[in-house]
Amino acid sequence: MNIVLIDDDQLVCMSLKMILEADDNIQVTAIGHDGNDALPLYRQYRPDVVLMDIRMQHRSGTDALSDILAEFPDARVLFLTTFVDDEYITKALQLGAKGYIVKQDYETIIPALNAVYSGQNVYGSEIIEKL
Amino acid sequence: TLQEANRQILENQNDQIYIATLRERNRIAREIHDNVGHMLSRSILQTGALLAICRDEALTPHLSALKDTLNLAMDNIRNSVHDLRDESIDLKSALQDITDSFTFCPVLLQCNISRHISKNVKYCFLAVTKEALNNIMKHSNATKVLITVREHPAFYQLLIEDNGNSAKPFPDFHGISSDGMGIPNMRDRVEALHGILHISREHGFRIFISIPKS
Amino acid sequence: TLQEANRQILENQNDQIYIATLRERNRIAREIHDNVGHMLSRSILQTGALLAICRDEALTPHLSALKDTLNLAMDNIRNSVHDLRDESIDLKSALQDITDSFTFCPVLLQCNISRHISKNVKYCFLAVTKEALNNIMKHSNATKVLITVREHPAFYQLLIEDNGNSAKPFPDFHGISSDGMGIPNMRDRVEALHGILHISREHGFRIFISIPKS
Ligand SMILES: Nc1ncnc2c1ncn2[C@@H]1O[C@H](COP(=O)(O)OP(=O)(O)OP(=O)(O)O)[C@@H](O)[C@H]1O
Ligand SMILES: Nc1ncnc2c1ncn2[C@@H]1O[C@H](COP(=O)(O)OP(=O)(O)OP(=O)(O)O)[C@@H](O)[C@H]1O
Ligand SMILES: [K+]
Ligand SMILES: [Mg+2]
Ligand SMILES: [Mg+2]
Ligand SMILES: [Mg+2]
Repeated sequence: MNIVLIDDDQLVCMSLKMILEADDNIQVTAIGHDGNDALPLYRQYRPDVVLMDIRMQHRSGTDALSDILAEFPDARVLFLTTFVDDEYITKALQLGAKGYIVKQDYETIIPALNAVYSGQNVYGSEIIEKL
Repeated sequence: TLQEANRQILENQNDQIYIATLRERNRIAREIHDNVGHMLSRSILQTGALLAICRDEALTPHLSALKDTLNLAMDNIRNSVHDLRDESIDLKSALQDITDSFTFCPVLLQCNISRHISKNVKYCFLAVTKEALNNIMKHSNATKVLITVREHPAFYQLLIEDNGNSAKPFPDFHGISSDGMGIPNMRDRVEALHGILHISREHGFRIFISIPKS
Repeated sequence: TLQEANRQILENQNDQIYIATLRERNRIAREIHDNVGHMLSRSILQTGALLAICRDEALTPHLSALKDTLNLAMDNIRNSVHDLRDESIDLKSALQDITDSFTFCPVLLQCNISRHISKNVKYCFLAVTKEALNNIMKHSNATKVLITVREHPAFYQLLIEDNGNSAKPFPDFHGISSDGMGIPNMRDRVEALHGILHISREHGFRIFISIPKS
């Protein structure tokens, strides 16, 4: 599974890459640090899943999601958040994100990526069959 | 009258102190959330990365212990941010506080609403409830009060009814004959939120308010 | 008079909102400091221990990076708690806020006090300064004001002097002839803290207050 990772915190990216690549089936093919990186990286790498932070400096994750979906309506984007009650989560889901993961629960990221890859949605640590 | 205005100011004062407290709470909650929360979640991921690449068996239990500490700190922040948010939006307990301090007669409070009620509706309901209870104390011989807050898909309702049988003449609540400020104020607040207010007096005094969800 | 009382209430209202805000700020500051701060310092120690026993060269830079994050989070908490505390006790900047918004004439503020000044003295000085500036605006033709706050080993002093030359008759500030509430209120506040208030009028209006350190 090819992942594009976008988070404005470099240390978060580095750590996530180490965690994800410990799994034999996952490669992080590109890393971006702002919402503006999302669409160009998507075009270039056509990842299976985009793992993206919601809050970023110049362009937010939710805006970046719209950018991607406008050109690639089938794109699978899974959001990373610091807290569950992040006010942006609702908006992200309305816009067509496949779900979100709380960074603290990084152990659930790999199962979540697998679920999203197979067409399911993920809310926090819950994996939900797509209706 | 001046006396009136004076009393109104004193009542508003409590509201305003409450609002200021909540605003400050929210500001700090956001600050903690953004700064410390971010650092903590980064450090949890860094620990996760270390666990993922660590080949030294002696280190693993220490890394896990560290991870537990960090998760605890994160839960702690999450809870306090959550508590802060809850407190700031918890209409039910704010209403409970008001009714608890009402000693004139028993009040039954029924409040069934989600946490998403807007600040404006909340402050409107609190202000109306306070004035309604003041009025019951001043103008009625009620022996019980029922306060009901309900949420419907498209609106919120507040219903305050007492079992009083006041013999005083029924004023025109559309603002002509009563020189009280209480009910006109209620009406203003409700109308500012595009809601409606009905008052009736069959078996007691009954205030019904409905406010659309925006 | 009622009008008077009304105005007083409105002025107090701002103070009370301010006080409520500060109180809430302090409560949260303490909570963060005690809970999350404790967890963070523990995790910094745990990381230090890991660095000490780690034999795997590949891990060391990651452990250092983790330690840096945790230290950052700790500084962050320390700073925000410190900021919160500072804001809540910073008489000087509260006075600065008041004088900044005074546009009638220039004000020179000199404030030399430690951070340990009690809340009560602080609110007293703030309230007195507000009223004194109101009075200058209302009753004087001053073109400058000097406000001095000093700390002595056993007491705090506040001195507010203007260079006005008002021709109005000098009221008896011991409460007999003036029907104003401003100066009697000042006196009440000061006496409640066992302090003294002197007013004189030589080259301008001059209010001198001294409050013992308890
Ligand atoms: N619970 C009640 N039972 C009986 N009469 C009531 C009740 N609530 C209000 N009223 C009547 O409605 C009138 C208008 O109420 P309103 O709150 O507007 O004015 P007020 O209470 O008389 O004065 P104010 O609220 O300005 O102090 C009251 O004077 C009273 O006659
Ligand atoms: N800076 C000043 N310069 C000249 N006269 C002053 C000054 N401050 C106060 N006074 C005089 O002292 C009197 C009493 O002041 P005080 O603040 O007690 O009452 P007030 O300002 O007249 O009314 P209130 O404060 O209740 O609105 C004033 O009426 C005024 O004559
Ligand atoms: K891999
Ligand atoms: Mg971010
Ligand atoms: Mg009333
Ligand atoms: Mg005055």
